[in-house]
Amino acid sequence: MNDFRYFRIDQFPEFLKQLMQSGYRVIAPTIDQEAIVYAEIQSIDDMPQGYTDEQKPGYYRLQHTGNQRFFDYAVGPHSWKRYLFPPLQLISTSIKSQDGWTFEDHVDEGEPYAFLGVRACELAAMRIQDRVFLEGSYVDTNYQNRRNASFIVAVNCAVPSANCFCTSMNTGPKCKSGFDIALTELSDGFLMEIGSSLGNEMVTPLGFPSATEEQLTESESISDHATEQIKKTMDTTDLRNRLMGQLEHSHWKEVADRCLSCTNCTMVCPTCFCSHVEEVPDLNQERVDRRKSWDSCFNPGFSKLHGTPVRNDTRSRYRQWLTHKLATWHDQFGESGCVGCGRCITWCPVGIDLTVEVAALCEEEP
Amino acid sequence: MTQGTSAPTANSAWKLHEIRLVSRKKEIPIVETFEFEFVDSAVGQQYVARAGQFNMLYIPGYGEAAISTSGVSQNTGNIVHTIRQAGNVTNAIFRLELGQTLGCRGPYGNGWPLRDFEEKHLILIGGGIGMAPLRSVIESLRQSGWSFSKVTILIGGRSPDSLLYSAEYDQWRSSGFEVLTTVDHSTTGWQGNIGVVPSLLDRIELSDPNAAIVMCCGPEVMMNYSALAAIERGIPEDQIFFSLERHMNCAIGHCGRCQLGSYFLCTNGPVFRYNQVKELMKIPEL
Amino acid sequence: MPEKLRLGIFKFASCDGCQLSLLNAEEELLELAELVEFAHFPEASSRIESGPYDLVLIEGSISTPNDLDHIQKIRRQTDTLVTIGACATAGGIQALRNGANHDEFMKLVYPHPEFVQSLATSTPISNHVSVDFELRGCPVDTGQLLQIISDKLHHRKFSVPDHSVCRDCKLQNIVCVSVARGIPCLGPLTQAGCGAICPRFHRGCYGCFGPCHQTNTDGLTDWLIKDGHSSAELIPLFLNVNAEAPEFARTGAQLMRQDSAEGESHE
Amino acid sequence: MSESRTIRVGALTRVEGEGALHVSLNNNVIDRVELNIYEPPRFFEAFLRGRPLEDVPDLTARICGICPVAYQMSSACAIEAALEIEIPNEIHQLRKLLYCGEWIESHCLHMHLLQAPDFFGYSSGLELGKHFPDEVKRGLRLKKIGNQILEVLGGRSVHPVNVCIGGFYRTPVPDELQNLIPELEWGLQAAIETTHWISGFDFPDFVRDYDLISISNSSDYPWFGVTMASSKGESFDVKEYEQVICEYQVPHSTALQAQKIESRTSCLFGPLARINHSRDNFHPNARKLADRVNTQWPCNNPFQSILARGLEVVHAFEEALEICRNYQRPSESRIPYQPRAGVGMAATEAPRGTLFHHYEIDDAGLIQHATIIPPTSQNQKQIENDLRDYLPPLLSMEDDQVAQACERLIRSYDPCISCATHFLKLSIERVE
Ligand SMILES: Cc1cc2nc3c(=O)[nH]c(=O)nc-3n(C[C@H](O)[C@H](O)[C@H](O)COP(=O)(O)OP(=O)(O)OC[C@H]3O[C@@H](n4cnc5c(N)ncnc54)[C@H](O)[C@@H]3O)c2cc1C
Ligand code: SF4
Ligand code: SF4
Ligand code: SF4
Repeated sequence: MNDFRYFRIDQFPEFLKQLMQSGYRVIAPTIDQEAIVYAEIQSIDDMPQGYTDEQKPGYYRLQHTGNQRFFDYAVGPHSWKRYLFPPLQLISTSIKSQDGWTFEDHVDEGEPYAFLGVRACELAAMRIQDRVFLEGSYVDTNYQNRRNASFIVAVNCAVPSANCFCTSMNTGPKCKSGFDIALTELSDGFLMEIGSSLGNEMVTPLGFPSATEEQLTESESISDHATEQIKKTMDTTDLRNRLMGQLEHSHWKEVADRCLSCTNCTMVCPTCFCSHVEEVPDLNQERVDRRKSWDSCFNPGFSKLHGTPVRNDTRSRYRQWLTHKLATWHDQFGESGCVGCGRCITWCPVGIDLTVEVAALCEEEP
Repeated sequence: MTQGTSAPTANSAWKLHEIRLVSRKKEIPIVETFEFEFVDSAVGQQYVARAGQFNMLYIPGYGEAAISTSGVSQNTGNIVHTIRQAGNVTNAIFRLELGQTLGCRGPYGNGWPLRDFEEKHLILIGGGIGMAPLRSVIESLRQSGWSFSKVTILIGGRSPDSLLYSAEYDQWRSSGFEVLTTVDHSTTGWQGNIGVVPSLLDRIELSDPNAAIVMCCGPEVMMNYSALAAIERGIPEDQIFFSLERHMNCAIGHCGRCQLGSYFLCTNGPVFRYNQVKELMKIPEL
Repeated sequence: MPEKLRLGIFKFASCDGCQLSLLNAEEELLELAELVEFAHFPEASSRIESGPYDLVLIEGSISTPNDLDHIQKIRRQTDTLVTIGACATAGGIQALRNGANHDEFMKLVYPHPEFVQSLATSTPISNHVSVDFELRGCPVDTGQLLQIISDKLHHRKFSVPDHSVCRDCKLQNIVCVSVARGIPCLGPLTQAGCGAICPRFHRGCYGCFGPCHQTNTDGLTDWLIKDGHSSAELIPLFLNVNAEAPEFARTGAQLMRQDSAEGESHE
Repeated sequence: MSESRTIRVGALTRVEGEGALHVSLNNNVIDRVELNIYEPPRFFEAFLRGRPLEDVPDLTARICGICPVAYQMSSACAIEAALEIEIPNEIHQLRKLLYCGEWIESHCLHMHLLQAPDFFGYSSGLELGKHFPDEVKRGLRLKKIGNQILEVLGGRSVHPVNVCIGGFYRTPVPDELQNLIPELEWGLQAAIETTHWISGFDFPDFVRDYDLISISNSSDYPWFGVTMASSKGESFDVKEYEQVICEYQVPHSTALQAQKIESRTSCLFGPLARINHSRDNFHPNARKLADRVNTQWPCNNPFQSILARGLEVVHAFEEALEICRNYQRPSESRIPYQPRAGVGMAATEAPRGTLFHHYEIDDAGLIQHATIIPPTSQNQKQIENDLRDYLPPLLSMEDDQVAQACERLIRSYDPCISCATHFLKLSIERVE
């Protein structure tokens, strides 16, 4: 049984200071560009207080609640993969000399980041990307360094959005593992669950008292309440086989008429990992960087073979995305690639909702 | 299917080694066989590739291309590749002069599970540049002490002058291998078969289909028809092997590019049993 | 030392911005001059050499009777011809005349239209001669322009990313202006290359790199109209600097038909 | 009987856009001097009709890739005048900063790559760079700083995307401007050195009696303003622009020319006009430098407009520094407005001179009428007149030398025929 502590809201800065003094750069929710996004903060004043978000398919609006609460919103457009699997990474540099080429691998030691405000679905997403980059045949050591350097402060969701369906994917809303510390925002302070020895080392000097039974109960009821509020569902029973049995369903075409193949869903998805390496040469081609960046199965060029894409229309690309995420991911990594965070639904510029599409695809053709 | 066994070492994912072009030989139009040595000979000594595996060859400024090993190089530690000029990287390789260097990482992929095939009748079917990974099989067979009941090599090309490795057929035959060729279009002087490669399957002697192994590499249509022809002759589906191609960017299962259904071609393949992929290959644009 | 690449730059109806994008490569310019010979670049050099040219960059659209002849002459002297910018690749902003009454336009601008030589349409270079590669943008991106020259220098096939602006948006932490603010944005339909600068400045993309590969314009307009935007509001989005790019032209015309139908039904 | 002879010389180069010069001589007496601008008409004023007013800054920017900001500024100001929007000072300062970027970029391009080679007999700035590497590299870096300002404020230097009716789509965060300061400080010193360098050039002795016209303000060097000053007459309000200056068409050019309505005389716009009217409003460094450079004030030698550009660059750096140092992010990036019917006019100072816009808007916010008078067409008649007087002493020279001399003079005005020009050839026709 994990250790539970409590601190008052006015002690929040102390906690933050402790993180910073331990050498971490704290990345937390902030408000920018009319949304809640993750960015480095210097104090709790940089965090949104008294805000919530309204989310619908293809729709996101920030709303001021006027209360003093810090975490009354769901996940926004950013995910932590931006820090662990950055959108643009230098891989290596080649330098030409008289004798030939020197290849220098770029080593990323990993910034000591403390991620503050990681939600349950996001913990699940991190675990999924670990499988991809750390547990396959090859290890991405730069990812490993970044992962090892990070400290995770999770937060249990109190106010899910209309696009959340973590309950269907069995990933939330309550954080179960994968964190150093998990917070629950109570009416007057925070319940703090210690999830690792690193977490324990961090909070011990603060001397926060153990949580009371009442505080634990309040925390439980917050999570229960959040669970009840989640209305969106996806039927995952035997979903892998149900989807793989529908590869020629006419509904793929129906989605393709709406889908813009614009890549937004894959970019915002916290588990999508496809990438692309490009050459960045100088004019003389004597110094050449190789740069890896996020790519997407929605880009026609992604599947180019002998000049033409293997998946040469939106129908096949949407099918690749959805079946990979929800079906073949199981074969490759032993679980679903979807954590139910709802980002792809919110940030699709034409509001395509995968839970709705899955339901339609699993209907037998008339 | 066996997983790629080349031990993943820390930091190895993108680690490039410098290799030097030591010789090149023209095979057929726009295809040449290149031999490279490792600039750091210690790396070369440790380098072991099995038939059917591939390397990522890298020319800075142009990028990388997946290229199968087309020969076995145990004596010199050199690597041998037969390359068809297709685009930026392969064109740049063709512009290399002897002594110039480039980057290489690998070997990647699973390769043909040759050890499982001992005492079997091996039927190798290659079309076009698809003969490259089969040539490394032939070389292994000729050099290894393994015993096989019979080896049959079926080769197809567009025309007689596009039959890859034709100068070596006599050597192969002298090793006891049966070699049959066919072309889509004949030219004057051609005495051999005309038609598609799968049709050659009908002509070979097959004492026990259950002891036959088909190894196939070439255009997807050609492989599919070869499989059907083999099944027709009673060869079980799980004894037919394909080497598949998709564009590869990382070769280590991280970039997502070479997926086919549940498989990453780079780490789960490129060699697959026919029954693993046949349903997937039926679905267009999967 | 191999012979320098002979580069020619020619201009038709345009604003000069794409040529300027080359001069905006301040850091590389002198180095570039070592690698290529500016054989025809009147904007930057008084030394004009006659053809043949290894690489010609064409800015501007075909819009006068003279142009028709001139572009043929250039093509004959050119090994590799690359068109640069929305004018050269899609007729440019001046193609907004194409649907209109040309005589009326002439009269609006010129007191003596008879002095002026002009075609009724502004068309891309590829309508008139074969083009080896089209570099999009209004203006083109300096980095892409240098890359094209470098590709030719180093024997690479020309290619630039053909995905949508959205990916570049996301790579840069830009929050979607369409989802978070309800601003109609052409980014999902528009080819990347600009660096997603409009969303970066909190406005919707107006499509200056033209439609991206396999773009689904109807998908976006259907959604926007369902979301309460009128056809009239969306027309200028498509009929802009890339008005003659086929997908945008088709969608613009379709919206115009819808708009007049809506107008009638209100009467 | 007189004999006719036509001599064709190479294209006029190192100007933005392409045009032709036609000189006809009758027994060595100049008959006609025609600056032919075969500008393919691009019909901006026509297709602007019916467009929503928000589109106008982006559309008119496409008239010229060298000075898009000028088009954005004049159009925004004119439409704001029609809508009676007051732009608060903090946003106005940012617009000025944007304009500084364009002046620095455009002037440095012209000074180093277009005009300076003439003083040394080189064919291009790149060639000049082989002989004066430090000066040209310095010039390119100065130009780059201009572009950096444009990128920070507008996303890119050609057709920046941030200007809108009422202000900006997004104002920069203070750090973005702070980060520019070190380069701007370097640029100020470098621009002073560049101006000293230029001041030492050997200028042809060709002094004119110009009617110089520019915006003029009581204390501010003109980018924006509502009062036009003329060195040959009364000042007038920008609303009366079209009563004072009119455009007319000549058969040999597709760019409309302009002249003063009453006197039917030509006038000169641009750096010389501004500097002669307003150098007292320069920032201290530019002011001091103006007194020290090698010219007489007022300066009426068109070749010395390169010097005026150098001084304006110095001033623009000082202005930019002041704006960046004092910057605080405005609470609102733009003033909200409701579209309504109205008429608005505005002029701003493009690098090459006054750019006047006039719009009529209907109550749905659609453009009903647009008139745009760019600086180059206003200078065109003056250029022809100058050539006419410049030519006679040169006529004893070979044709190609005459041609080169004409080109040099034309270049000194930095004509921006790039409002799309087709082809420029210089021909001299001699009838003897
Ligand atoms: C496991 C595996 C093993 C392989 N083994 C070999 C081998 O042994 N020998 C061999 O020769 N090849 C082999 N290949 C194939 C080789 O990897 C590809 O041909 C590779 O793409 C070549 O790279 P490239 O850069 O030269 O060509 P690319 O630039 O990738 O071009 C490949 C094709 O795309 C077309 N193309 C490229 N760019 C464009 C564009 N912008 N627009 C339109 N079309 C374009 C080209 O014309 C060409 O047809 C193998 C592939 C795999 C997956
Ligand atoms: S598929 Fe959609 S809901 Fe699932 S994890 Fe990705 S973004 Fe979230
Ligand atoms: S702002 Fe526009 S370009 Fe960016 S993600 Fe949204 S729709 Fe795409
Ligand atoms: S309009 Fe679109 S393509 Fe053009 S600059 Fe803006 S975001 Fe880029």
